[in-house]
Amino acid sequence: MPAYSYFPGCSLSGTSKEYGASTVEVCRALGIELTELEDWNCCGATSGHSASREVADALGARNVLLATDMGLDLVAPCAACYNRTKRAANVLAEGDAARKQRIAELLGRPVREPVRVLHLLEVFSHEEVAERLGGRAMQPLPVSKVAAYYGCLLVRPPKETGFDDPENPQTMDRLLRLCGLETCDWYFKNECCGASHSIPQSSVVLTLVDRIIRNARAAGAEWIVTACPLCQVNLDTRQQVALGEEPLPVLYITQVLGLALGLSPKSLGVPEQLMIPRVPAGAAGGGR
Amino acid sequence: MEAVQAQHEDKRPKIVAFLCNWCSYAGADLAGSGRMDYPANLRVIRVPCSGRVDPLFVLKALEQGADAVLVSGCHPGDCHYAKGNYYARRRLTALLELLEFTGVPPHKYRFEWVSASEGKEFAQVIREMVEALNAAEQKAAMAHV
Amino acid sequence: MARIGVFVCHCGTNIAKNVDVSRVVAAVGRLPNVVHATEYKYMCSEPGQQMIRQAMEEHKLDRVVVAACSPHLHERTFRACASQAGLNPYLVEMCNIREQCSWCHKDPERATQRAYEQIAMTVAKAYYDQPLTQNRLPVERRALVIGGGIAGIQAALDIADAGHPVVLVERSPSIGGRMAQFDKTFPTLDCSACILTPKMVDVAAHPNITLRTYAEVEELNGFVGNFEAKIRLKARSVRLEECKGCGECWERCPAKRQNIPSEFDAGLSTRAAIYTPFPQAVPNVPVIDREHCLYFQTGKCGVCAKRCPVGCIDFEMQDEILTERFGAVVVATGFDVMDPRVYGEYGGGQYANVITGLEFERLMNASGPTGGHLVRPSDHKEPKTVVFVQCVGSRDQDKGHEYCSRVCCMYTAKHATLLKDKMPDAEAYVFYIDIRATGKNYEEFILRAQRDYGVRYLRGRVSRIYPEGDRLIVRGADSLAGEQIEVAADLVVLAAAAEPRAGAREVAQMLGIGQDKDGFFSEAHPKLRPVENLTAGIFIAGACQFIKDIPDAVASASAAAAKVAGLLAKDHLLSEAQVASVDPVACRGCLQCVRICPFSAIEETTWKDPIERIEKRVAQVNANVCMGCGTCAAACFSGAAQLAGFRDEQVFDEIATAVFVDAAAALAGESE
Amino acid sequence: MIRLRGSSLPGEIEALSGQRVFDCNQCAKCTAGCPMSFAMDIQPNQMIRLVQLGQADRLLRSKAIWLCSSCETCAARCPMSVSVAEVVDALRQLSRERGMADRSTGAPQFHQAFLDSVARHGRAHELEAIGVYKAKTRRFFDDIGLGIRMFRQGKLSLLPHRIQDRDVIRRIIRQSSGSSKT
Ligand SMILES: Cc1cc2nc3c(=O)[nH]c(=O)nc-3n(C[C@H](O)[C@H](O)[C@H](O)COP(=O)(O)OP(=O)(O)OC[C@H]3O[C@@H](n4cnc5c(N)ncnc54)[C@H](O)[C@@H]3O)c2cc1C
Ligand SMILES: Cc1cc2nc3c(=O)[nH]c(=O)nc-3n(C[C@H](O)[C@H](O)[C@H](O)COP(=O)(O)OP(=O)(O)OC[C@H]3O[C@@H](n4cnc5c(N)ncnc54)[C@H](O)[C@@H]3O)c2cc1C
Ligand code: SF4
Ligand code: SF4
Ligand code: SF4
Ligand code: SF4
Ligand code: SF4
Ligand code: SF4
Ligand code: SF4
Ligand code: SF4
Repeated sequence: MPAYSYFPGCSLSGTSKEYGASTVEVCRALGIELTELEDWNCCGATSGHSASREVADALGARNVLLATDMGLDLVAPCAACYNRTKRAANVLAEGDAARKQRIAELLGRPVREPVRVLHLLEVFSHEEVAERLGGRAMQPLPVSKVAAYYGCLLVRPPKETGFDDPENPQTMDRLLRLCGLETCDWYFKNECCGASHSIPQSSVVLTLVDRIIRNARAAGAEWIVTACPLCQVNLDTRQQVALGEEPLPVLYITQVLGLALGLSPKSLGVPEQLMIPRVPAGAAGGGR
Repeated sequence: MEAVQAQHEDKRPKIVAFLCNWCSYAGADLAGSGRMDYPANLRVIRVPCSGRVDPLFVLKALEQGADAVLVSGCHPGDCHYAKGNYYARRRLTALLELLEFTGVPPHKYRFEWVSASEGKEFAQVIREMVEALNAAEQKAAMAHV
Repeated sequence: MARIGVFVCHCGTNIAKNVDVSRVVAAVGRLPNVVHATEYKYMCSEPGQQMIRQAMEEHKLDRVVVAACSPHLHERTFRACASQAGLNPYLVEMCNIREQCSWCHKDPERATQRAYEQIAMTVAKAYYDQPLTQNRLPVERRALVIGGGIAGIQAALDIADAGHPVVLVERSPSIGGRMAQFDKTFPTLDCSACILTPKMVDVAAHPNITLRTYAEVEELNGFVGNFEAKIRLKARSVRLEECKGCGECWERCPAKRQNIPSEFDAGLSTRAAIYTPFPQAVPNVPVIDREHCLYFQTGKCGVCAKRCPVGCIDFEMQDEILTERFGAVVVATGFDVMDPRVYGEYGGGQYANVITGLEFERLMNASGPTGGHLVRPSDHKEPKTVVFVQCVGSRDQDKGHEYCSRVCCMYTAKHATLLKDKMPDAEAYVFYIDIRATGKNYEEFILRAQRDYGVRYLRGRVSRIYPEGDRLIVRGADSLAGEQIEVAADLVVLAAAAEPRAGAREVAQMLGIGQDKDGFFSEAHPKLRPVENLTAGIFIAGACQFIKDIPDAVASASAAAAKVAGLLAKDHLLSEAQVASVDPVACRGCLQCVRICPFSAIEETTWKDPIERIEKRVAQVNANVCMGCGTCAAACFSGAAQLAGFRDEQVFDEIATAVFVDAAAALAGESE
Repeated sequence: MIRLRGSSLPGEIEALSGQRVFDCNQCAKCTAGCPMSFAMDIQPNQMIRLVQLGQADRLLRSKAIWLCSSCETCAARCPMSVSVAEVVDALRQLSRERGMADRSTGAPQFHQAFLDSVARHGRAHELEAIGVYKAKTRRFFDDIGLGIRMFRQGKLSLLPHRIQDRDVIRRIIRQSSGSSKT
């Protein structure tokens, strides 16, 4: 089974603990070996590249080089970490000499041809893993239709991340279908939710979140599923709910996979109330 | 000092120039029609295309004692023969590297694209080459004084 | 020993003012091989030329050097002059002592010295000159036109009218090209069929035109005046001469049920396996598409053959190859429309109601799939709001083409105008970056669309299209207002870029013509030879050279036809005389020259050494194709490839003379 | 009115961002797809235009450069392969270096607080970053309910995670972002 070096990133040990926990649980269940990078640092996120390209390059490159020293391809579950880290790896792989030189200076170490940087979703799509997933008997889930939300940083800019079709990605949809779920055809799966502004510009963000939630609802989604802690927190906490309306739950792909694999909701950090089967009005046999 | 000047007068530098028929030769004609004055150190050899210029021509001229060699053709993309100057460029770039490598000083050769409308530019190229040659010669002469 | 005569001109005072001609003549007279040197006031004048001819006779000259103005001015004059006196014109050389001497050097002494040296160089060169002849090439006085769009049609008609036989080869079952697909044409909005169909009929009826549809040129050999083409006539399965075009066959063809998409209707309708692309097809004779025909696939059917009143259906028909000779070729293979599916942000082909301009043409066409009734493909409802998006795939170096497609601003305005004309209540919005309307009455046409028809123009691109309910949300921007714009549309029309025909590369290779960076066929010169190709005898017309609208396509076709008619009017052609040749003895067969000749004039061949009796690989120049650039000669390490008039020894002697001759001494009377 | 004179801005931005700003033909597709366009005082296509015109002051003092969410929609769809997002990053850098950053958006302070926290610990300590940010902007009571909820869920940890190699991280952030004035 494949082995990777693992870069959890800051969110997974803080605001998105449950993503971290469920990632570890699911990978264990699927026999994916993750070795956490020793002494990894923050990728800098938006603040890093807003400061300068050098800061973004160097912060990202340090983690890539740690992984390279280990000789293991690097996997990041956070879309933002993935984006920044992959771009730093791209610079190490094919950037111009001056830029690489500057990284070496700032890090105080020589740079080298990097290992590959992958997002967790790409690991799950790995042939062996997908096979194993496909071969497992899946537990029924309390909902039948979900919306896969990819957000920005997995798919953009396509020339840097090279992740799936940037305008209509399917990687997560395929995984969800393996879990016996129907996925919606919807058109906001790659629209920005404004997560990087969640704190300073919360009012602006509300508008963006609102549009995404409404579109998912209109497409018949019972859950939104994401693979990014920034998206999850943002969509979850900035969701405005009309009187008498249930909020649309926003789960991590690892939580859904974990539930389908029969792992305990608790170990995946899934709130209890989500597991109570609900029968959609007027539909027979909706809750399985 | 005067002696140096006089000596220099007599041994004027000679520049052998290969001009392609369609662009650079016509550019040189235009410099004349426009009555632009430039030093008479030039000896022009007309070739159909800069693609005709064998690197051996350049080497031979330098070896036999030409003070400098100019090769001039149509601008890239303007070649009368479609791609001749493109081959010339490839070939002459290699030659340039060779000359540089063998230590031939850079004022002794020049490759320039001159179009049929660039009479002024043509005259300027010749002026610059002669100036560079004179400067080099003067420097050498001073070193001997 | 050569007997060279040198004639130095004063050009009034133009030369004589700065060059001391008499001293030069005296010094030149002492040069080896010079048996006569003289001067005259105006060498190009009749008495001047007379003087040269006389001297040639008197001194038995076998080389003539005229030191005067630029050869660009009078080389022809003096060659003709010598030729009249019986000397081969290529034994005449000019030395430029005006433009490149007396006019550009103020110092008379220096100018005089330079004049002397340049003449000495020319004398050295002339020594090696050899008599050259131009080959007289016969001309096959027939033309081949490839592609039967409006450009090919026009070219064929013009050449045929000039009296030359023409073979028009069209790949599809009918001529007509793109124009046949249109409803109306900008800027006049006249009916496309009304102006095209008569021309198509003329082609069929013209006594000088042989029409070959459902055919392709497979091979072209030879050179200007003498091409040989292999034309494949694809098996039509219907005997062309007998068919009445009655349509009994396709009415009953059961393969219709397979929903074969009609190419002509851009996939918006279906056709039978036996079909003509459109009702006005020329020739109006169907073909059987064997891939879909039940008879060919399963061996069972033959309904068409049973229905055909004249019994002209022939399932046994085979492809046929014709080999024919031509003097000139016109290529008019047209263009394709880009597949906009690369634009995921516009749905990537997922939304039925996002269509291309070409599809819109069919939907508006009275003989189109909807009989000219504009409806949305998804539900056949009339659209109330239509959004047009310009520059899709054009001006886009990321996913499309860097160039502007030239016709889409205009056809979008046409589409919007026609829409408003048909359905005044519908709303039409056009997203554009700039409007490029540079033809006659074009800007007026755009203005009319906005002012008289109420089409709303929004300056910006669209970033996203997505469905909401049964409508499409189009999110764009208006950069003039500095804001985003959202429109809920029923139908979106993408002005998809025009691009080179699929297969243009193979056509280019087959014909030996060049393609530009975008894949269109290259012209010989972008301004001065726009319909010629660098390969002599091949001409390009219409949108295969670059995207053209109909007026431009027709203009270029007529221009190409004029060139062809001019060429075919001659009873022979003269080849270039100063061409390359390869000495087979010296040639090492490295084929470097073959690879670099810009005109593919050199071929590999085997040669038997008559003395050593061995066979070896050598290069051989086709003197009729060579243009005389000399690139091969410069590349040949063995000195085997040489260019007449610019042979290695000539250039080497010019160099040596330039370096070693001491003008000051020579002019002072010291002999070399 | 814009008075044109030679400006070093286009060159500076091209060097910092690696983008060819003169490739932009002002098609405004970036603006068309920008999620933050509605809140911006200068639209994305106008930002590129103003860079072309060398209007440093207007750009560096704008709110728009701090409102961009770095979603890269513009970059992904630009027909001329220009990334407004990267140009915005370069503008932010200049804006902070020159002390011109618009603080009313809160973004400069937020980024600073975040990076300070990373510089200190090697990783982001969210509670600290948010706390410092709130102190700087005096927006103590925005989102207070949310904060309490997250804290209760154990999602905001009190103590930072520190890494061994903090010096390198500090050096990267301090040295290459220059002396920041926010
Ligand atoms: C949507 C749209 C609307 C337009 N509207 C207008 C308008 O209103 N007014 C206007 O002036 N212009 C208009 N144009 C432009 C117009 O289409 C062109 O000017 C015109 O079609 C060019 O003619 P052509 O003969 O060069 O090429 P085509 O029309 O493309 O004809 C080429 C022909 O060559 C044939 N062919 C291709 N390859 C081979 C081969 N290897 N061997 C044999 N045959 C071959 C093809 O089958 C075809 O019949 C429009 C274009 C588009 C896309
Ligand atoms: C400022 C400018 C810049 C341009 N730059 C470019 C460029 O870079 N590239 C490009 O492709 N195009 C360029 N053009 C366009 C170009 O000038 C035209 O395409 C071209 O000159 C048209 O040639 P013509 O022979 O049709 O007309 P003209 O050049 O106008 O020639 C007409 C000739 O007819 C003569 N004449 C007029 N009336 C009579 C009469 N009754 N009897 C006898 N003789 C007469 C005139 O004296 C004149 O010599 C430019 C145009 C302008 C104004
Ligand atoms: S030959 Fe040339 S140089 Fe002599 S008179 Fe004629 S134009 Fe003048
Ligand atoms: S039925 Fe026969 S004659 Fe009539 S169109 Fe068909 S093939 Fe031609
Ligand atoms: S034989 Fe083929 S073409 Fe003829 S009717 Fe049957 S399916 Fe159609
Ligand atoms: S013609 Fe108009 S629509 Fe077409 S590419 Fe050019 S500018 Fe765009
Ligand atoms: S380059 Fe010279 S030696 Fe080589 S094949 Fe051509 S002619 Fe012969
Ligand atoms: S002279 Fe030029 S065109 Fe002629 S054979 Fe040589 S390379 Fe080809
Ligand atoms: S999308 Fe690109 S080309 Fe268009 S305005 Fe924006 S930056 Fe410029
Ligand atoms: S990266 Fe910034 S400018 Fe670009 S689309 Fe996103 S928010 Fe707008």
